[in-house]
Amino acid sequence: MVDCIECGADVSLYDDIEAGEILDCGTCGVELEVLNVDPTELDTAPELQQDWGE
Amino acid sequence: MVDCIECGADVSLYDDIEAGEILDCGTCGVELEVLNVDPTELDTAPELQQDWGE
Amino acid sequence: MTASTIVVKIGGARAVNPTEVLDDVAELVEAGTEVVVTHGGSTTVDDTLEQLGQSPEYVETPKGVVGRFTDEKTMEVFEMVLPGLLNTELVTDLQSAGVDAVGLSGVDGGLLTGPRTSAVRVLDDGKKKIRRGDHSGRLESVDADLLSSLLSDGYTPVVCPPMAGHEQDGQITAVNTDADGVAAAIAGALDATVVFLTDVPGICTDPDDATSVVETVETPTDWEMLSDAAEGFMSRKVMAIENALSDGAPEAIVADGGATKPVTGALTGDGTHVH
Amino acid sequence: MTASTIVVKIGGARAVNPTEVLDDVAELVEAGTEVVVTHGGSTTVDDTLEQLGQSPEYVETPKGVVGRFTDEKTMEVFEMVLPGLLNTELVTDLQSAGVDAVGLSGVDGGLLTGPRTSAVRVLDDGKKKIRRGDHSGRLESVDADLLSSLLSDGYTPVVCPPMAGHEQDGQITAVNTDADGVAAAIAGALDATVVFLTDVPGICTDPDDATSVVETVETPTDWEMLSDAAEGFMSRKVMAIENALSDGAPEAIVADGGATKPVTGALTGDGTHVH
Ligand SMILES: [Zn+2]
Ligand SMILES: [Zn+2]
Repeated sequence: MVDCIECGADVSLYDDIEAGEILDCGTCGVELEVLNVDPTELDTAPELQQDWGE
Repeated sequence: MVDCIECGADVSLYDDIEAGEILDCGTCGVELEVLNVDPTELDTAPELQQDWGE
Repeated sequence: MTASTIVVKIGGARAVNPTEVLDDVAELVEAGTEVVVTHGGSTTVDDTLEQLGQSPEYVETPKGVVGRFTDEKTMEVFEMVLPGLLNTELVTDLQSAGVDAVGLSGVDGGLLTGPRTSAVRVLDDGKKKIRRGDHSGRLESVDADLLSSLLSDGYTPVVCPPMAGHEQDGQITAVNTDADGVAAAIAGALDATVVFLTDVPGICTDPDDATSVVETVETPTDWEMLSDAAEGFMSRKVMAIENALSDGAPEAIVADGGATKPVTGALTGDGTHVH
Repeated sequence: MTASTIVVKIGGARAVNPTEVLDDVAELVEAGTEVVVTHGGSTTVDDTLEQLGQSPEYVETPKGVVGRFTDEKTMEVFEMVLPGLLNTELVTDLQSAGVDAVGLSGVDGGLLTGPRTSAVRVLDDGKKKIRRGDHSGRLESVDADLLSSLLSDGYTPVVCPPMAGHEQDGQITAVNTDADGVAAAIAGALDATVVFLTDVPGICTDPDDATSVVETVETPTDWEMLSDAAEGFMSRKVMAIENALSDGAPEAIVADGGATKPVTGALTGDGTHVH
């Protein structure tokens, strides 16, 4: 378990959580990006515009 | 053995002669290119200017 | 044949008959039409990656759209294949056909620029993730000066991705961008008609029925039909067409690259014409 | 710093410090000097051939000179590496340094042309043979118009082999040609000073003694010393220098590409200066 950086509510983690994964806070609905694991570090997940190449 | 196309003299062939090889006629000194083997076909070997790349 | 400047997008190796297309381009250039040729080459990138013992990586967005993830090594192979092998061969073949072709990637002279986008949202095994290190970019600007100067000197530019991707620190990185988008952006910048040569006779209402080609798209109702008809890879082509037209291209045509004189045919009525 | 147009030949990947060279080029361009950058890339071609599971082939002439035999597959890899990977990266790095670089191979716009030479005489296991299928050419003509036009528009051309090889049937084939020869021919065509950046401080009378650099070559006696001093790969460079000077280049310089500001240093006295 880890605290949502927006609302402070508990957010549950998978066992095999990886850096880069996006979690949804069930309480406030914000998207959280896992920056690091062990210890878990979160930030608000960036909105990204998709630009495909060839 | 094969006839020199310039002077008609006998030119000896290796057993394992290959297309592309250049033979020297011992009699007239001309350079002969082996165009084909079995049967052997000869032509005068072209003078070539060497142009190297990278 | 009224267009004075046209952009011809040549599809993948299997999509067009190169000799037929290039001879057709040569006749148009000879007759005074200014032509910019553009091309991609994704299939050859994949083949070359495999020959080098690597696998092309495709990722899926949370919305289910699939696209290439271009890591650093893939970008190197991309540079080898597009501005290297394919562009050089196309330029050489055009020269043989009597066209004074000049090959350019979007990096040359800052021809095609925009921000690099290195992070993408992907859906991996059901999980949403952010992947960083993608070498892609958002094509925002075409420097038409270089193209106009070459065209007025009698050259025929042959343009391909990559584009010049601006990093946040001001550095430039060569990044991947969609070849249909390149053709569209250049047509928009030059106010030129763009002809997309593909392996289908045009945009079809029934993809399995070659006789269902939409001939003209002009009214909002036509556009609605077009969007419905455009499936799979065609949806990105329709997006490119919208961009070309809104940027100033008078017309976009999707036509069969395998036809006889495919470019002339498209300019005189074959394929789907979008206004 | 008097030269208004210079040609800078960048050596192999291991021969020069790219950042130092490119920043130096950027300062020269900024100060109003017209610069044409040229490069080869033989080592990377060999590395890429190996990665593709193939071996580079070198053949020996009856006179004992060794050179690359460029078969069709090797030519493809050559196009991938030189106008593809290396040229694109050099253009991108120059753009990052603020230089509006445009990459060109000798095929573009018919920049570098001459007859293709597909047959070579080789010595194979002691036997003289003729090998056909070589993709090489004799560089006979430089079209300076494209370069002059780009330079006067403020662009910095970055030029590499291949060249446009004319076949006997009139077709054009991309063929291999020596990168030192490319730099020399362009310098001759533009009446420009040519700077060859290498991994040595200049042409040395004793290759093992870096202090034995020949500083100036002007008199016939100097030239004799130069020919004696030039060993191995330097003998082809000396041949390129002779061609550059006889074509109209005022000066050819061989200098250390690993030095600080190596181009400016060469123009102000470092290295071997040949007149
Ligand atoms: Zn929350
Ligand atoms: Zn004889």
